[in-house]
Order: sequence, then C-alpha cells, then structure tokens
Amino acid sequence: MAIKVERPPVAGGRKPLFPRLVRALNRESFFQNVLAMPMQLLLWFLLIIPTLIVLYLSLVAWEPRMGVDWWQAPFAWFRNYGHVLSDVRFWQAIVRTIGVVVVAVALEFAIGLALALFFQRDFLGKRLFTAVILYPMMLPWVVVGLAFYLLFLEKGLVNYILIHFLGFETGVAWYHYPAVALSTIILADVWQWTPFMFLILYSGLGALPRDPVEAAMTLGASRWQIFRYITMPMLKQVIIIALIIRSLEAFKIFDLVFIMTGGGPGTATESLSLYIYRLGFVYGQLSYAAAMAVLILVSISIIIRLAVRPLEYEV
Amino acid sequence: MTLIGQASRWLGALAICLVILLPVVWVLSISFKPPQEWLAYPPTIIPVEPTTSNYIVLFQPGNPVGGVAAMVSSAEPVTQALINSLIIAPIATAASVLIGFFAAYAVSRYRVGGTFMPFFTLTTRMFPPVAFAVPLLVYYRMLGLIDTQLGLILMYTAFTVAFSLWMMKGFIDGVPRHIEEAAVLDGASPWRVLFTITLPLVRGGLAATALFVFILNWTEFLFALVFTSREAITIPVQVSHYVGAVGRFYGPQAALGIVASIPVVVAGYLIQRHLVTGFTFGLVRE
Amino acid sequence: MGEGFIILKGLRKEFGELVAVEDLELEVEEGEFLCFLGPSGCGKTTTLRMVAGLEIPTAGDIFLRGERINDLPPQRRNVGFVFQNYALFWHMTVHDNLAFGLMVRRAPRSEIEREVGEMARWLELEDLLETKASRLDLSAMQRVALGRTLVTRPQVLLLDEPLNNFRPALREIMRGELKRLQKQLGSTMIYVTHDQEEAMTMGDRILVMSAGRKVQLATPRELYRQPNSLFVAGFIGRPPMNLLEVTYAREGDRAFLRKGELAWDVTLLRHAIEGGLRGEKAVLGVRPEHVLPVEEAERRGLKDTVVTGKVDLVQPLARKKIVDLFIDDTLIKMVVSSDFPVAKDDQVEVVFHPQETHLFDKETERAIYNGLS
Amino acid sequence: MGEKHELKKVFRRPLSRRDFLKAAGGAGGALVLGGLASACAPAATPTPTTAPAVPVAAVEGATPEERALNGIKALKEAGKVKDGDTFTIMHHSGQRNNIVPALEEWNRLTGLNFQSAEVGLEADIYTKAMNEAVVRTGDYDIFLTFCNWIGDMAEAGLIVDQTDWWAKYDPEVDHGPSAYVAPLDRFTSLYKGRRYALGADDDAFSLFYRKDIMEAADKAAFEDKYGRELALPNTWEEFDQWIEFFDRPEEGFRGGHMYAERYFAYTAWAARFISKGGAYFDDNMDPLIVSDEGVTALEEQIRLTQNHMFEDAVTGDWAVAYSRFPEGSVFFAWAWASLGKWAQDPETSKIAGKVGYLECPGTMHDGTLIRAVPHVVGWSFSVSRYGKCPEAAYCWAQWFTGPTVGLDAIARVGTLDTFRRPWFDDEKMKEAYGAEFMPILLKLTENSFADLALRGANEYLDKLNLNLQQAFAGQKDAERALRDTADEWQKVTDRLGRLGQIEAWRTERANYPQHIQDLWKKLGKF
Repeated sequence: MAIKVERPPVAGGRKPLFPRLVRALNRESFFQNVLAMPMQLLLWFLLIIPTLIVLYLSLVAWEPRMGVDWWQAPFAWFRNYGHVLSDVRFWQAIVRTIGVVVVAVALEFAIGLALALFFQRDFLGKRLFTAVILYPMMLPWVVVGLAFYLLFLEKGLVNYILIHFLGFETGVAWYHYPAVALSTIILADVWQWTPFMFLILYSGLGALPRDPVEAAMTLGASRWQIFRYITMPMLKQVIIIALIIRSLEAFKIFDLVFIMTGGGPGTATESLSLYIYRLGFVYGQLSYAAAMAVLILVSISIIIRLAVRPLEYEV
Repeated sequence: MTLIGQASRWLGALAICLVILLPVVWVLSISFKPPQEWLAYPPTIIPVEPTTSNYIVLFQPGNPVGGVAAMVSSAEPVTQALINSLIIAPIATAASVLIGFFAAYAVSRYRVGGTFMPFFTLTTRMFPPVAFAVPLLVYYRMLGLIDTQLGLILMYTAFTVAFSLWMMKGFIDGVPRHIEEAAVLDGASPWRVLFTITLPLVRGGLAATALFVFILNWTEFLFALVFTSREAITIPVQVSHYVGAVGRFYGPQAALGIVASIPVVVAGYLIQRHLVTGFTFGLVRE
Repeated sequence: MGEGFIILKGLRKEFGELVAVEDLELEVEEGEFLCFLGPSGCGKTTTLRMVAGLEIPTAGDIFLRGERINDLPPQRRNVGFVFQNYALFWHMTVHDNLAFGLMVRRAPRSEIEREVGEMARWLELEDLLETKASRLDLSAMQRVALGRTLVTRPQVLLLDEPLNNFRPALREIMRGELKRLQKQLGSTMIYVTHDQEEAMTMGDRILVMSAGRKVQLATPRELYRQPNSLFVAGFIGRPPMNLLEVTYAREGDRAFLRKGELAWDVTLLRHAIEGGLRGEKAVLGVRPEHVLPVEEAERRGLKDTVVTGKVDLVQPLARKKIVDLFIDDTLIKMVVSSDFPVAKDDQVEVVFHPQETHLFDKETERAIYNGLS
Repeated sequence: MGEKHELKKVFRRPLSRRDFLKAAGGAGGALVLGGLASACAPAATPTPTTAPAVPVAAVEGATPEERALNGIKALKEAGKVKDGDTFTIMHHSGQRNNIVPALEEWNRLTGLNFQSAEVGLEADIYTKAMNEAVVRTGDYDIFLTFCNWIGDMAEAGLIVDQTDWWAKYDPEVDHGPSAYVAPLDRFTSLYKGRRYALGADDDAFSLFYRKDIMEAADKAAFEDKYGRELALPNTWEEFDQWIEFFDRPEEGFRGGHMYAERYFAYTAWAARFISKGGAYFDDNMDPLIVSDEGVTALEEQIRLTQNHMFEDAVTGDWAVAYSRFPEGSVFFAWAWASLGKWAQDPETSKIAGKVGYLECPGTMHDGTLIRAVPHVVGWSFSVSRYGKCPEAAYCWAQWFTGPTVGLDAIARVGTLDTFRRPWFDDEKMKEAYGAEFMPILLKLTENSFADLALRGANEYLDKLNLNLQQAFAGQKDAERALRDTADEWQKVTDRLGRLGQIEAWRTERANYPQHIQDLWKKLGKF
C-alpha cells in the first residue's frame, strides 16, 4: 500500500513563479505597509495640496471679488480666526448644530437599534421589510428635503391630517418658531438616517458570534441581561463607529435646512454648514470661511479623538 | 417560533414600514401628480388626475409637464446624468471599499500608522465641504480633472475611504484573531489568510459598508455641482435642474428621485443576504 | 414517567430538508457519565443542544426529573453547557466570566466573591482573575469555561467536545481531571465526543450515534465485546476490528464460513447464524488482539482454522507490535507482544481466537453473534 | 470624457490683471493696425474712456442681429474663431426653452458650436460663476446671471467690459425704435458707469388680484368702513385697506400673498420704502434704512403680513405664491409677471379669466403720486474674460437679445420676460401675457428700480432679508431689524472698501427711474 507523505502545503497550493517576490510580498512588515499604501497615496495625493491652500487662505484677507488673485492677497495672519471667535452668528450656529446632532443621532441610534434587534429573528417577508426600512436613505437628499418641506407647509399634508383627522383647530406653523422648525428638520434627518443606524447595527449584530449568547442563556441570563452584558459590549466597536460616522455627517447637515427653512426665520434654524455655505458662496468671504472651517476641523478633531480613544485599547 | 409570535412580529414590521413609507408614498404620489396638484390644498395622497408625464419628461424634455404649456421642462434628458452616475458611483464605491478594507486590515491587525493614521483619515469628513471646494477646484484645474468622471471618482473615493476604513475596522476587529493564527500555523501566507479567512468572515460588514458608501456617492450633490458643468453631471445635480419660471418642478424632481433610487434599491436587495453572516467563532456548527 | 433522570422520547430535529436527529429514545440516570459518540455530523451535538434548550426539537419530548421541559427556555433549565470553543465572554475578565452566572441570578456580592474565589482556587485560575478572557491560553480557557458553568451548580452538565483543542498529552490529563471532577460532584454529565478512546475511558455508558440515529447504548465493555452492528464494531477499538467478507454455506450437517480457500467451521453456531442471516453473505470480525500466532493459540489450547499471511508492515509500539498481514489480498491487522519475532515479508501463521469472533449480516449490518461466550 | 482637459491646458497660465492691462493698452494701437491682435482681447476693467455719445456702429448691418452675425464673420476672417469652435453658455434651467432653440439657429447661421450648460438653482449660478473667477477653467464663455451680480463678477475680473463692443456693434439698448424700456436700459447692464452686461429680462414685480371677487363685493360696506368708493388702490394706505377688506380668514381665504420669506422678503418693504422717498444709502455709503421711511414702511408691511396673509408667505419658498393664488385661496398676489400667465391658464388655475392687474401703489408727495416697483433679480448676459473668444460670445448675446430674434425667444415659455419697448405691443406677447396685462406691465417696468447691485449685492440683500424675515415672523420689531441690517451693511462696506462702494453707489442710484431721483432731490437726499 503506497503511503503518501503529507507536506505542509505551499502558499497557493503550487510552486510560486517568482519565489523571492512571493516571499517578499509575504514578509509581514512589507505586507502590512502594502495594505495601507493605496489609501495613504490617495489621500495625500488628492487632499494635501487643497488642505494647504485652505490653511493659506485662512491666513489672508481675500475674497474673489477683490479682483486680486488669491496668492497675491495681503496676509491677515490670525485676524480671520479672531473674527470667527467673536462672530455671534457662528456661535449660535454651533450651538444649534450640536443640538441637532445630539437629538437626531440619539433618536436615530435608539430607533435603529430597536429595529435591528427586532429584525434579528426570522419572520415572513423579512427581506422585503428590510428593503423598505433601508429605502429612505436611498433617495437623493434634495428629494427628501422637498418631500418634508411640502409635508410641513402651512397648507401641507401634516396640517391637513391634524385638522381633519386629529381634531386640531388650526394647523401648526411648523417653520415659524425656531424650536418647532428645528424639530421638523430633525424629524426629516431621523427619517432619512435611521436606516443607516439600522444597517450598521443589523449587520453588526448579525456578525456577532452566537456562542457567548448561548452560553449566557445556559447560565441563566435573561434576555435583557444578555443584551446588557453580552451583546452591547461585543457591539461596542460598531456602535462607537456608527455614532462617530453619523455625528460627523449630521454635523454637516445642509440640504434639509437649506430646502425646508433656508435657515429661517432669519437665522433661527441656520446650521453651521449653511452659514459656511453663505459665507463662502453667497457672501464670497472665502478666507473667512476657510478660517472657520479650520477652527471647526481642529475642535471636532479633538472631540473625535476623545471619542475614538476607547477603541484603541481594544484587542 | 409560534404562529402567534410570527404574526405579531409581522404586524410590528408592517406598522414600522407604514410609518417609514408615508413620506415615500408622498414622494411617489407627487411624482404622478400634474403641476396644479403639487402644492394643492387639501392635499391628496392619490393624485386626482394622475399623470406619467413627470417621468416621460425626464427622458423627453420637450413635453410639457402634465400637458401644461407653462411647464415646459427645461432640462437635458437624464440619460447623460444617469450614465455618469452609473459609472462614477459604483467605481468610486468599489475603490473606496477595497482600499478601505485593506487599510482597515493593516490598522486592525498590525496597527499600521499607529493611532494617527486612521484618525487622520476621518478629518476628510470633518471639513465643511464648502470650504474645501474652491481649493480643490484650484488643484483640479492643475490636474485637468474638472468636469470629468475620473475627477469625481477620485474625489468620491478619497472622501468616503475614511468611512470604509472605520466601518471595516469595526468588523475586522470583531473577527477573533486565533482563527487567523490557526491558518498561519497551517502555513498559509498572509495574503491567503486575508482573502480566504478574514474576507469571508467580514462579508456582512463589507456589504453594509459598500451599500452605505454607494449611497453617499450616489446622492452627493455639492461636489458634483461645483466640479461639473456639462460632461460629468450626476443625478442629484440633474434633479436640481427641474425648475422653471414658477418654481421647482416638484413632479419631475420627485419622479427622478424615485428613478434614481432604483439602482440603490436593487443593490441593497442584492447584497441583503450578505448583511448577516452570523459566524460562530470560526467553526461550522454540526 | 420512568425513573430516568433525563428522558428523551422520540426526539427529532430537522434543519430544513436535513434530518439531524431521528426519533431518539434515551434514558440517562442520575449521577451518570454518559458519552455521545459518533463521527462528525451524526447529530450528537444537536441532541445536546436540544437538552440544553438551544435548539427546539421538531418532534418528541425531553424530560428532566420527570418534568417535560420542551418549552422551558435554556435560562430556566439549570443545565450547564460547556461549548466546544468555550464561548467565553471575550470582552470580560476571567473573574467576570466566572461571576456571570451568579450575577445574572442576582446573588449577593459576597456570595459571588466567595464562590468565584473558590472556583478559581480549585481550577488554579487565581492568578488570572483580572486577565481578559481573550488573552488566555487554551487550557485556561477550558478551565474558565468549565468553572463558569460549575459555579451555578447545574443539575446536568453538558460538554461539547471540550478537549478538542488540546495536545494529546494534555488531553489525557484533562480526561482524568474531568472524570474525577464528575465523581466528586456527583453530577450527571453528558459528554459529546467523536473520539472513541475518550468515550471509552470516561463514559459510564456510551451512546453511539450515526446519521442522526441511536446505534447502540451500552457500557464501554459491552460496546467493545458485543457491538450490535458493523458500524459499532468498526468504530470502537484501535486498531479497528478486522472485517472479512465471508460466505455461509451448509454442507450436510456442518456449516462453514468460507473465504476463498479458507473455511471456518461454524456448525455449533448454525442455529444462531441461520436465525440472523438473511442471505449467505456475512462479515466476519475479529479484533487485532484476537488474531493469535499459531504457537500462542496452541499454547492456550485454542484450535481453529490456520490462516497464513504475508507480513507487509510492522509497527512497533512500547510493549506491542501492530503487524499488517496480507491474506491473499485482504489486509489483516494483528497485535502481538513486542518479543514476537516478525519481519517484513515473513510468512506468519495465525488463528482467529475462536471465542472472540463476531459475525455480521452483510446486508443489514447487524450482529449475528458476538463471540462464543 | 477628458479630451478637453489635455495637459497643455493644465499649464496654460491664466491672464493676470497686469498682463491684462498691458494687453488692453496695446489694444488701441492694434486696432489701428487692423484689429489683428485686439479683436479678441477683452477690454480692460475700468479704463477711463468716455462713453460714446452718439452710437454709430462700427460694424455693418441694419439690425443688432445682423451686426452680430457680421461680427462673427469678421472674427472668422481675422482667424479669431473658426467653424465648429465650441462656446458654452451658463444659464438657469428655466431658460432652456428660451435659449436652446435660438442656439440651434445661431449655430446654423454662424457655423460655430454654442452649447448650453444649465444650472438648477439661481444661487448656484453665482457660486459657479465666482468659482470660475478663481479657477479660470475657460469652460464657460457666457454667463446669464442676475443683473445685480455684475458688480461682483466685474470686480472679480471674471467678466469683460462691453462698453466698446456696444459702440462697435450697437445692440440698440438705449436708443432707437426698439430700445429697452427705460430704466431697464440702464440697470440691467451698468456697473460703475460701464456696460458689463446685456439685459435679457424684465422682472418688474407685478400685481394680480381677483377681479371677480372685487366686482361682486359689497361696495356699500366698503364705503361705510373706509369712507371712499371701492376702487383699485393707488396709495399704500388704500392698498392696506383694500387687502384688509377682502381678507376672510374664517373661510380660509386670505387678503394677499406678498413675499416675507427668506429670499425675497425685501421686495414688499422696498416698494414702500423707495416710494416714500427712501434710499438704501447716502453718498458716503451710510445706510439710510433706519429712517422714518424705512421703519414706517416695514411696520405697515408687517401689519399686513401678520394679519392678512397665510403663514406660508413668511416661511414657505417663493413658489408658494404660484399655487396659493391660482388655487383661489388669496385675493391678491405680488410676484413676477409669470404668475399672471400661470393664473390665467385654465389648465392649472382655478381662477383663469378672473385675474385682474393693477399698477403698483405709491406714496403721495405734495399731490404727486410716486410709484416705485421693485425689479426683482432679472437676467443679463455677461461675457467671460477666460473664454475662447469673448467678442464672439458677446455677438451671441447681442444677436439673442435683438429685436426680432429676442421676440421669438422671449415669447417661448421660460424665465425670461419681455423687455424691448415695441414688444409690449406685439401680438405674440399679448397672447402670451394677456392683452390686458401688457400696458400695466409696461407701466410697472417704467416705474421699476433695481435690486442693490453693488459689489457684495448678494451679501447686502441676504442680510437685509434675514432681518426682515425675522421681523415678519414677529421675532424682531421693525426698527431693530433695520438697525441690525444697517450695522451689518456698514461692516460689509468697510470690508469691501468704502471708497469703491461709494463710487459704485453713486453711479447706481443714477439708474433709478427719473421720478424717484427727482423725489430724492426734492427731499434733499442727494
């Protein structure tokens, strides 16, 4: 009887054509750097020069309509930054935007998580329902803005329902009062972006190992205890990342505000992005906008840095 | 599960979907309404005089919307924008997700770039795009990339790769390392481990990331507006073109919104079964 | 119901088209160490998971202490389960892993600390209490998995191939540990394994399963001596039992099993054979340790047909040798003491221990007789 | 996709301002030498040349269109353009129907390849135009923009001073039988006394009311209440009473819809303010809005808005007017001329045939009624300095706005409205707008004044709007809103350079209709 001698298989199952190349490719130090290279190249290539231009712009006093090329503009050094810090409209926009981010993201997370848990079990037509739930974020943002703008008009569908079905005397002037107007914007944002939270939490939950959950079950843990002590901690990474991503995006909220209220009445619902848009593209104050952007970048960086910290100590 | 459990779950899902669907139905309804009904009061969900002209006008711009002479649609046919979007968004998504996945693996397993690099990538999402637009334009002019598909592809890849990196890092971190180590002990090369062990395990995460990035790319407006003029305009820019002397053409805008969402819905439906992988720490259950 | 501690009645589990467990009947006695043995995919783990409540049976009932527990969620069965890959709470420390079961039962803090401390001492995990579970080595993981379960004092302890990931030497030590532990606790254990040696050394009784069905439930000794089927015969014992295809023939009053030129006189057994055999094809089984060199057979006064074989391979072990013989073109393994002189290509004459042969029906694979005793 | 961005273009250095002055300096000489180098060299930014007193076109041709075509011919002969050269016009989507058919015709006539690049939101046109000023891709040759943006575009060096071309080609804007209705001839094109654009639109705000309701009204009740006969209002006081009388909130029918929203809130206020004799600035660019005229005007308008209009007027977008009025839920509406067409179309309107038109109310000054009609936005053509051949691009604009071609183009549905005097009597136009409306529109236009058109116009207006919207929403009182605006305006002026702004404002106020300038003089303002 012939005895086959088993050798440990060579990578790829057959002899490599270029053994030295393959060995080099497989050397760990090389391997890991090659992996990260494309991203680094892309980002440096595409973003470093524009970033330097932004920084430069933030230090000069320049507007396109000054009729001077941007590289010829006189230096203002940190005057732009000083002006930003003493700009009331800027601070109001910051506070307002943070408020929207906190409320909207919290709601999106809570609802998204509830939905993701609800959809863990199988039931009839689950795929179809999932598709429906994901739908809102697939619409172009402009269209979502328009739909909600029309819904909450004084003579829109929502007020019609309030008056004719819920017995309200008159409709609500949704866009009139800052807090109410902001809530409609938040509502639209929640409607549009809860699916994202659902998507990421749903796939996060799906990717979790079943074993620890089963182990906890046999150890007598209740559903809530499993959720609290097993599922959530295991999902922590995904949750933090989802929250960071969503917060960063919500912080830039623009389309909905632009279409639904235009930031009005006055500046009552103006978000930071809308203000920067006005500064840069309506008022033409590009170097002032650049300074503001840099300030925002720095401060968000610090906040996110703190938020990211817990992730770094994970195994 | 019991039949009652099934039924209650199903009803719950139905209720959730109805709430979610209300604005969708509203958009859908507008897309079938003639101009005089777009803002009409009392509003109706079912169009009084339903019309398909909002859709027809997307492809044959000469036809007045809803047969109303004053509503001559004034945009180019959507074909060009649709083709552009169908080229730009998928390529940028694939590039972003792949590049992000590799980088995420390096970061998760080897801590390449320490803590700075992954964090640094996030700054691309912190910058208010308006402030970035003009400097980028200056740079793109140097590169000759304005109003080209390649220009948008590069830009979308760069601006979404941070999300790909972070989302994929989250999923890769969730794969226990000892599974990979076992494969290494069996003599597999690191590339082989990456493609045959890790990649299948994070399939769900990859699908979710790809879907999200695709949606971002598919619906991006500001850069598409600023960086294109004729040749490379995308769907969201095209949506904004449906305006006239009497305001926005809500009908065609809604119709295009619906049409534009179809590819995303299809993509979403196709990758859905990958969304939940549910692996059990490496070994297949008996 | 019966007096069994755990009773499975008509238990069945289907995964879609696939029938994982088919109409299983089983009684487990209190304090017993029962092993589920079978190849991968035979349904043993599924059965275990049904007992734990992690899978819901498609049909059939599970009784614990006479109480039907089919509808009881796993949380309320008080059944300990040690998973194949331990399923530790990777994000927690060893301490928290151990404390988990008590914590979710809202035991007072002092009690938790006491129990966890004791368990850690007993399992020699004291130095590792503050270590994250994901950083442990395999043996420590196994001990944590065990300790985490034992801390809740389950009525039944279910173990799913817990020693799979161990080196053989360590595995042997752990076997002893587990067995001792079980005796010490006096708890009922069901232990799933695909390793017959493990089952044979540990189990009070062994349930052999194949393709979702119960094949034989017996003590290790019975399984070894009286396998009820070809499957069990081939599965139990190492090296495995030699199996020869033979033909049964009556020649007047006498009866023979023939294989080529060879013939064994089975006249005395003919009633048993004729009662069991459907056709004329049968399989003759003899364990390698019962293939005796002619000299030894004569010394022990055992007479039977002498078979001549050519030595193909000799594998010396510590005190024995395993010899592969070719009889015509059939391979036979025999175990002889290491001082038996034999070399490759020698001609060796052997006798099958007449009281230790087994006969199986070729068609039904069921045992016709097991030895002469 | 990228052929037009070959590498050689990448390093093509854009003309700097200095090169530019040099080129322009040489232009004079070159003209003498046969126009070789200069034909395409754009004229410099404010070079002090005297405006041509009597326009005598240097180019052959009986009409502006002919001269434009001959201009292209000459440019071709000089080798400045050749068949198939591509020119791009940036314009608003709403004008496609006006422009594209004409483009095809033009391309057929000239052999050039003019193409349109549309932009959906008006604000985005500004964004893209100003970006072009910075980046200088040369991707655009002509901009069709709001005429009050030309200050910004000119100062940014983006667009070319057309004054010399006007002399050379004579577009017949401010003279001759088919001249633009004054004062459109001035404010659609002038910045700091130079012609930077060619007007292509008339956006004098038009007033519409429900003729049927007015006729059926209880005339006696009106007389009892206000002590005068029910008639179309001439002054703002009469107007306010008139609106109040027809406001029936309990029936879901409101008195009027006038803009009080985020982008056009200034319109209703400005009409009152200017007619009262107000002016935005004095000659030193100090705001004059926190004045009696300003505050009273705003208080009146706030009262009207809060008491007799739907909330939508404050918080909806401008298009809301285009559904509230035609659906018959307001008595009066004030918007662009297109609302008239829209409301008279039986397809889309429940009140077709029931629409009446009126002149804009005014203010009595010593027995003279002074009317002031806001001309809100309005489109005009300007030519990019960075395009292939600015002069050829200019020729297109002149051809398109010419008396014959323009008539056809403007009569098509789109966002451009009639602006040449004879067109107001044209049958095609009468049919498009309604014969009854044309004389009214003419009067409105004659009384119209332009939006602030200084450099930074967008910013001035936006800050005014956001304060006014707050006032209309009841979040600020009139004086506070105007004072806040004035403070912000001062900052803008200082930032942009007060001297330059003073120069611009002094020329800009000369673009107001004569009767308003007279009033200012009488009130001792200027």
